[in-house]
Amino acid sequence: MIKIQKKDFNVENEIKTIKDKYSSIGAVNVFIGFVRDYNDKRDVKFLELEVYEQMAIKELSKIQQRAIKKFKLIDSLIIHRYGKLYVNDKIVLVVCFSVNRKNSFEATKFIMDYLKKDAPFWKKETYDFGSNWI
Amino acid sequence: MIKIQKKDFNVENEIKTIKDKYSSIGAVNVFIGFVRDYNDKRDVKFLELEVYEQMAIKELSKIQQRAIKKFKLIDSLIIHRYGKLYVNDKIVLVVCFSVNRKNSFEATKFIMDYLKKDAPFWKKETYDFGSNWI
Amino acid sequence: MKIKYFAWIKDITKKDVEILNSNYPKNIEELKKYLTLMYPSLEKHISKDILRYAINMEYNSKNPSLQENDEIAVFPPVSGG
Amino acid sequence: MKIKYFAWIKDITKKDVEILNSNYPKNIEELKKYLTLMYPSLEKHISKDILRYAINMEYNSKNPSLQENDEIAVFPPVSGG
Repeated sequence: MIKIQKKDFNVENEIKTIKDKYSSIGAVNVFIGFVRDYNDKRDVKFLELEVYEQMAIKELSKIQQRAIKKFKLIDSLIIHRYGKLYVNDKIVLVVCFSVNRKNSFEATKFIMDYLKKDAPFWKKETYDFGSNWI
Repeated sequence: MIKIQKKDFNVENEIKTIKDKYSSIGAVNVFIGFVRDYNDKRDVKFLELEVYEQMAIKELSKIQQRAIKKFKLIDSLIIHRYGKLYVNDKIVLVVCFSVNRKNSFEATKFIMDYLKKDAPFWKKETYDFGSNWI
Repeated sequence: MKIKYFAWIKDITKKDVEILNSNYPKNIEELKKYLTLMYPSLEKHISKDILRYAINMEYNSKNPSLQENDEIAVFPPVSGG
Repeated sequence: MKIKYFAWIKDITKKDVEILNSNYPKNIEELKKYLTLMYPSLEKHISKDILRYAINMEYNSKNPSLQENDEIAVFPPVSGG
């Protein structure tokens, strides 16, 4: 499942919704990205996250399907937020559900690596003085 | 932080408690182990998880401190349950908090690998007929 | 043809989207010429090959022919996650 | 000396813990002899080197001398997580 949304998400609830469907899941690996206070030597006040939404859904689905096949996942969830996000806000959630732990780790890493490379999202950081597309 | 407990845990709340302390955290990797319905070709009904509690705390602290140092973590949390656990119940939670994502992934994997090898926990599986220490 | 602009490209073009009718670029090379002509500040980024081009929401590194009803997107390297 | 047993070792010894006073094993090799004598079913596991021994909650692969107030633990390979 792919979700592109403005609103926050609850990690426990998001995992539970999928986990409840499959008793065969033994391992779940999760990555959560947060807005941090300090990047590239500057204090960040907030981010504006822009997305090319239809293409993001298409790209993330493609990456997720490759991960599911390559690492024999039972299921996977990607949530990526957009809009104005403050320090300590969550940005992204990737969850990979599998029978054994090794595959869940490798799949989450695989998805994050391709997401960073190909998913059409852009961050604009605002500092005390000025702002910058990163 | 290390917790050895009978009761379940809420992943969102456990992460939030630590995350709220540090605005420098950008990446959180999480592993959750669940009791699955099928292991070693047999249908599992429930597990009994035994622990040598004082040694488990000592070993897990040692593993966690090594991970924090090796992967420059901001913080880390390990929760391991014991007692009677049913299919779909959570068994273990490992969370690694860092500035960048690569370290959080590697640290969680490192902790899980050593936990599986050294932490004094033992599982007894009960099937429709009989049971087995694994 | 619809052309969409994202992130700081949009700050240069001063628009999110534009529609071209009969006189649309017939391939990516022609698109680059069009962008250079219309938005001179984009030239250095185009010549350094920094921009990415998506055709109907798919990346494309070749120089395929473009159709009148295509949706083209022009954007800088992505930075999500 | 306190000796603790875990998992299926406990099913063989029929106890979680035992206390030895004056006549306690002075090192891990003596402990193995003691276990073999008291619990003959453990012999094959000891000879195959399957069991693990912790001294005061630390793994120990050498054969250090044991003290009267030590807590020893005898257990099979772990299977948590």
